Amino acid sequence: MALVLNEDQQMLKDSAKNFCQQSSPLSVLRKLRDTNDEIGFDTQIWQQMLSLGWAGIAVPETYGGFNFGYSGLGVVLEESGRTLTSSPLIPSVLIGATAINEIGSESQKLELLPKIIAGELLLALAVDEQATHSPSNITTTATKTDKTYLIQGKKTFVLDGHVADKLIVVTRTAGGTDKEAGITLFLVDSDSPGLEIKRTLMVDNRNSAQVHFDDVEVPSEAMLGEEGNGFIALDRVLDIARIGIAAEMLGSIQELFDRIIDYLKQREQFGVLIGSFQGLQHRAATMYSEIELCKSTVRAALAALDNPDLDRIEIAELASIAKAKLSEVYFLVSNEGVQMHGGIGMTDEFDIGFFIKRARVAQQFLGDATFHRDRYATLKKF
Amino acid sequence: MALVLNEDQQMLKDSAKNFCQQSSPLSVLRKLRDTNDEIGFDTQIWQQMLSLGWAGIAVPETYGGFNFGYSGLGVVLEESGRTLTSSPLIPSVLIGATAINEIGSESQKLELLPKIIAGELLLALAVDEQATHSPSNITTTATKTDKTYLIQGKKTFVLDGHVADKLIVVTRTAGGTDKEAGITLFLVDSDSPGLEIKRTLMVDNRNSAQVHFDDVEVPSEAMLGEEGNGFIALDRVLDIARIGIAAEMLGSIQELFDRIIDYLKQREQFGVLIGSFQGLQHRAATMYSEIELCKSTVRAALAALDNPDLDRIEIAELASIAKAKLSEVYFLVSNEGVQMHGGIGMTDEFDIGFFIKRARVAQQFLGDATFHRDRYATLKKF
Amino acid sequence: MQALDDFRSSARVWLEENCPQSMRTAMVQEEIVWGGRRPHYENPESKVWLDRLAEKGWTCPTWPQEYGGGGLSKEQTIILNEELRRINARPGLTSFGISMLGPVLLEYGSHEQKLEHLPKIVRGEIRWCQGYSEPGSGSDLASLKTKAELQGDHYLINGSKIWTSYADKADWIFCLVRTDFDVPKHAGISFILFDMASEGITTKPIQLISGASPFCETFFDDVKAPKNNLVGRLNDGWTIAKRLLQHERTMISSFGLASGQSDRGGTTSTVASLEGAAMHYRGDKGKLSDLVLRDEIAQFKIDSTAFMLTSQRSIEESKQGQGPNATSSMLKNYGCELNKRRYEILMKALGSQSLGWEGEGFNAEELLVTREWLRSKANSIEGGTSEVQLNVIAKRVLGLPDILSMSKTNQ
Amino acid sequence: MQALDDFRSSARVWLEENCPQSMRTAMVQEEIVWGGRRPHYENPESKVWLDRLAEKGWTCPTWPQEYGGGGLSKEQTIILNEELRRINARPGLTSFGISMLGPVLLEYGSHEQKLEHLPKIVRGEIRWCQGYSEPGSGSDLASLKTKAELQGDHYLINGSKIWTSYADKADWIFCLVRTDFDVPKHAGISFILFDMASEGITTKPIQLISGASPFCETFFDDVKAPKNNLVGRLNDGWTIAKRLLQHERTMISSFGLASGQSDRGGTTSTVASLEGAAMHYRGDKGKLSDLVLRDEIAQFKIDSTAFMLTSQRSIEESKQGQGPNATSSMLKNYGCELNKRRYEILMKALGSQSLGWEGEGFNAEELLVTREWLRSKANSIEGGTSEVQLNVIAKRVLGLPDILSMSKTNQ
Repeated sequence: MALVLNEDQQMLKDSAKNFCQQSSPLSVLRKLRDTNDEIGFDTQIWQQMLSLGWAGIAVPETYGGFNFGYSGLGVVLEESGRTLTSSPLIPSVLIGATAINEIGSESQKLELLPKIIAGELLLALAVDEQATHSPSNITTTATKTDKTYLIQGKKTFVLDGHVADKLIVVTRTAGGTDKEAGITLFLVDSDSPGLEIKRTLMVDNRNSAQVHFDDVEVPSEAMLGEEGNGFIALDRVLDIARIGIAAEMLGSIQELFDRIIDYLKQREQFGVLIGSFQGLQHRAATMYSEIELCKSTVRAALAALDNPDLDRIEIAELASIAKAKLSEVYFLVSNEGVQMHGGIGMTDEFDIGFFIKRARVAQQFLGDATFHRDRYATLKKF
Repeated sequence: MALVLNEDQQMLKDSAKNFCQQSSPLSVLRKLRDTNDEIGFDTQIWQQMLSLGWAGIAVPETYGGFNFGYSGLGVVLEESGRTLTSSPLIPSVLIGATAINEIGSESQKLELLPKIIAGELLLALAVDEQATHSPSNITTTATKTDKTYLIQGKKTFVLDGHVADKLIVVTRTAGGTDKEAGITLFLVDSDSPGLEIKRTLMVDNRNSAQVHFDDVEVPSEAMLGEEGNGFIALDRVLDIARIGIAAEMLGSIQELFDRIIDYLKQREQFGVLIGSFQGLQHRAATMYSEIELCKSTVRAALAALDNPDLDRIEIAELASIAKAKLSEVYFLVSNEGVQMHGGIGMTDEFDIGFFIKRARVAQQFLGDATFHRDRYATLKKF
Repeated sequence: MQALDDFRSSARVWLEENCPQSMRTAMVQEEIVWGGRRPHYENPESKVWLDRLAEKGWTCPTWPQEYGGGGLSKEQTIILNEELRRINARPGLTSFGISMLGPVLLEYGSHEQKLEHLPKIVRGEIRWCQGYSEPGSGSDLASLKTKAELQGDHYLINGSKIWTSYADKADWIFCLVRTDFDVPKHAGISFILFDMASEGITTKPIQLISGASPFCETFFDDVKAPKNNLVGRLNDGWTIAKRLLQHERTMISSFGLASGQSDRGGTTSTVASLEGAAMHYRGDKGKLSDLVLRDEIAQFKIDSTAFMLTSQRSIEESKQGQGPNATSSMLKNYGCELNKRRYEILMKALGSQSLGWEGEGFNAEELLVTREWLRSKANSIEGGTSEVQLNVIAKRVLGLPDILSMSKTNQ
Repeated sequence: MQALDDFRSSARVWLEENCPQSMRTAMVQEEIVWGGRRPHYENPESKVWLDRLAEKGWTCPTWPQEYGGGGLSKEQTIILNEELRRINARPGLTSFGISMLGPVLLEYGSHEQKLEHLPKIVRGEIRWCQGYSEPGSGSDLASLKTKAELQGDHYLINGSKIWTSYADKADWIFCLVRTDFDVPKHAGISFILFDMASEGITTKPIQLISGASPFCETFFDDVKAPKNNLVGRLNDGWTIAKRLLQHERTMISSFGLASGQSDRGGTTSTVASLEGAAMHYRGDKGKLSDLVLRDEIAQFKIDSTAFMLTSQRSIEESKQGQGPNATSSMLKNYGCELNKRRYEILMKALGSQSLGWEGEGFNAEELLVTREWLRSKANSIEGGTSEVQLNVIAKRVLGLPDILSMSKTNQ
């Protein structure tokens, strides 16, 4: 397994780092917050990302992409995580384009992927219905009429749902609650009659939406994948998304850790640098070790996505390992980040607070550590 | 609630400390082990304990005891825990005498309690059937014949079963497995035909027995408490035993911690005392805090046993709190004990190993931390 | 014993007659009474209650009557508190004067100082703030640089303080100042009181990650404080400072104590208890359906009960002996860690409903959880960081050696 | 690439023809081959397998052929290992000579020393032990006091060592000795080899808490070691010692690596995997019935998989660069902690069946769990304690300052 980046991947990573540090530093997020920006990301920066081709990194060339694999997208997400950059990269590219590419029909791919890559179409995934992630636990129904389906129900935690042009909606067309069979995906225009999208502002300054469907009518062609068989395909898309989120978390964790170590090396107390206190040293060394493990799991999971020899279950295991591990370590490092910075870490003026806020959202998004440990155990049949 | 010892209790504690340190130091346990002692405790020391009246501390005066309460028995157990003293105090006094006193008929009390106090009768409790404690999960059956019951089944982890004169046996006379209804207790002579008691040597150098009942016949008068209604009474006896064990564990933990602190103050490395390293200091301070919590829970639970105002559920909560907390902290401190002593802590010549071995047995006996957290949550109705 | 029983009866009667009905309900944040020159009473009955309590000195029941206190014995105070709890009475007054300054004035202040300040604290007429930390001083409090120079009958004070709670709302400040720069840092500090309305004082609120601004930066530019406002001896302020920190720790550890109760700050709500919140948000089939979370909550509740018992034991032990002692570090630290744990578990229980910041999609209670979770992170920083508390335990309680002094003697 | 494919084919053919059938099964403790002057072969085919491997130099495939090694490139070695794994081949020889002494002799030894010692290591003719720790030295290895004085053509060695693994069974020792007492402690140490059959050596096994005695105390009383047995330069032994410790850490961290696998030391048994053991002892209704334990096992397996991936990444990275580096401390520490955790979980899963010591009532596997659990406690002590590894990470990897040197410059 390729656990070290190859030269091309390293080059992409370096260039992404350069872009994020120069053009999209953390101060951008602060400004979006302070100005109560309604979109929630900087559209100019997004245009620059588009011109760098980031929306097409993992998309095959046939559909206008660069076929550079998920490892490529992963290093970009990692670097954007370092600066806590908010952009459609997660909802529209990592999740949206992946869903189309993985599940869509040939005509859907030909129509939609080029638009996503060009930035003409923003997508958002509407899967969760409760306060915890549980993707087979779907009560939103899609009822077949003559030539259309009527969607009824509600969704929550729909990242960037308020600016999406289309929603990918996970519905139930058959079967009881919490069954994998009977799940069907639809692409729904966000201006459809009966659809209400309510923006909610999250603690990490990103935007999620709560979405209500009141007999929203969608044509049969809007179906993504097969009727009633949507779960397995969805789960693979979610796994790719989980791995991508883990890559973004990895970037944030590393940035946070770098800031902690810098602080330990410059802050004096009682006449010595606080980094010389063994109590803090051992905690720093423990974080370092955990972060090394994080790097390996993210690299391995991304590499696995680009390896056609691996099956669905192997990918699923690595996705759950990565999301569980990164969630746990982000929790640790974000708490230590505040604690080790002391009073200044508690002030809004200082940047550390942005990381702990982002940490809890990222931890929960698409399943927290407990969810993924349970899933891993199930995959491992124990 | 009396969380501080009164003067009489403190005097008893001081005298118990004195006796254990002088007459029953840890070297006694080592000698019992090295000589492969078949009894598993020092009979001379036990005779001295009897003459000090320890077997009757918590027994009412009517039955020859001193009516000094469980707080009194608790401080004695705590001091015997400091020296890891192995004696019938746990199986025969804390558990056996308590069971008779709590559940027995007037005639059983009048007959048996004076004998226990005089050291003429040793008891052992046979409750567990599986590798984990689960006192309502009873498959050993007692079937009523004309005037007797026939017991069939097997028991494990019967502390000091190999030297007991009588076993208190938890059987099922009705109901399905893992039901509280239908449980009945019997007093069974250890020389009964069909009874096979196999001594097993534990890692802490104590002795447990595995016991097989092959149609062991017992008279109706051997029943302890009511037929089919044994569980609630048993559970109270178990709670008293759990609190007593927690008191013993408290003594061991404090002794272990004292030894750790002494070592940190005398061991030099790199030209300084290792106790000056902040990494170790913070771990020591954390242990100290946890041990303070242990003291309070044990004191509160013992005081509760002597307080007639508290009901069964309140006692049960405190018992589970004490056993869960002490198990967790004994785990922590015993591991730190080995680690902080380094290589010498790994040698048999040094005493630290005796504590970690005893720790794991005490942790599991009558329910480990997970068992008691589950039980506590159930008691708290969540 | 008869006397105590009598006291209980009369206290009960008095409370029955004097405690307004709305003061017998759980406290809500907005109705906390801080007193001061510009007092605010969201609920008018709060003022009635405060005035009646103050008249008997029962806002500070143990303080001498001479200084406006209740003059009660320890035993009487316990009974009074039991009776107050019995009717679920709210505290009449919340004040740093009561919890922090008062006890040290009683111990170190002159008779005149006590006469001047204590009665006003009892009646809630003056709101106090604490001038301890300075920008950059952090845990190394004694490195403070704010200077007080004696000029005739007053001290001239220059410098700045940080983390002064509600300095923008306070009337007076108790403040640590440096009065000698030529001696080891602990030996040149004095403890002084002055009016926040004095000329030369400016305050600037600090916005925290939770969005709230309970603290200020406070700047002193040639501020004059009368000479006899010095408490204790000149350059002996560190002794008083340490004593006051113990009182502060005792106060802060009570946060953790409260977190052990099902009852969160007296409010009744979905999130009042962890298990209630978890069952509400995670489902409940006779028992909490997420068994891993259930185990975590049980562990938390066991720890917080054990902690509460330990706080009680500490009170019982101190009755037999001295005031707040070194175990206050342990209680402060453990209580704060418990409170932080509590909020992390609550976040987990609420799932994505704990992740809101403002606006639609989250109810008020959920939004409060988010903010309080962020607020809780300061628990292990303010009033001495966890690291400092662990150091204190290691050195003062366990007697472990200090590495810096070891290396000095050894090398 | 063609050359590598050819190598793979020929290796595969050779293994097919030369690896005895019983050597293609999981290793059992009793059949591990340590070699030496008094070798023990519980299974006669072990000797056949060792001899055949040694003849090709494949017990030490990367060592130069000149010294008896296989002379293989890194790429060839990877292929060889893949082929060995493919047929589940046992290691032919387990030896501190291979894992510890050999690599440093190759780096620091003279040509004559290599010629003398390496071929015997390859063939398993000499069993080595390590003379590093001394009574009382603990983590402060460089404080060693065993003295070597040059007397004509030999050194006269006096002192004692502790924790010498299998010293009572070893033929030769690689030993740290003090050759200069008048310089800072690291600057007066030398690295020397000598025969354990020399006059004046006594060994005394140390009984551990697990009941086993893998270590000895070793005493040197006027032991003579030829002058040219010194490796590297006089008083430069600390450089070699540190290098060797890195190799040791790499070896020890592989314990943790193994613990990540379902397969415990290659045995197939009820307790081979944690989840298997838990389901056997705790019940299994489609999934492990104790959901809290299940969560703990899942967390362990996730961590151990992440650790295994990190070890692999470290190997991939070192292929692009240097040999064992500072991350060896991280891997050593994490691997050891994992192994300790593994045994604690296993104890929990087995319940009271994990608490036996000997005799009736427990099967052999259960009794082994008890002993191995106790043994595992040494993982974070031997080869440098956890504390030392964390210090190394903090200082060498993260570049955090040392408090003792800070306080020296500051005060």
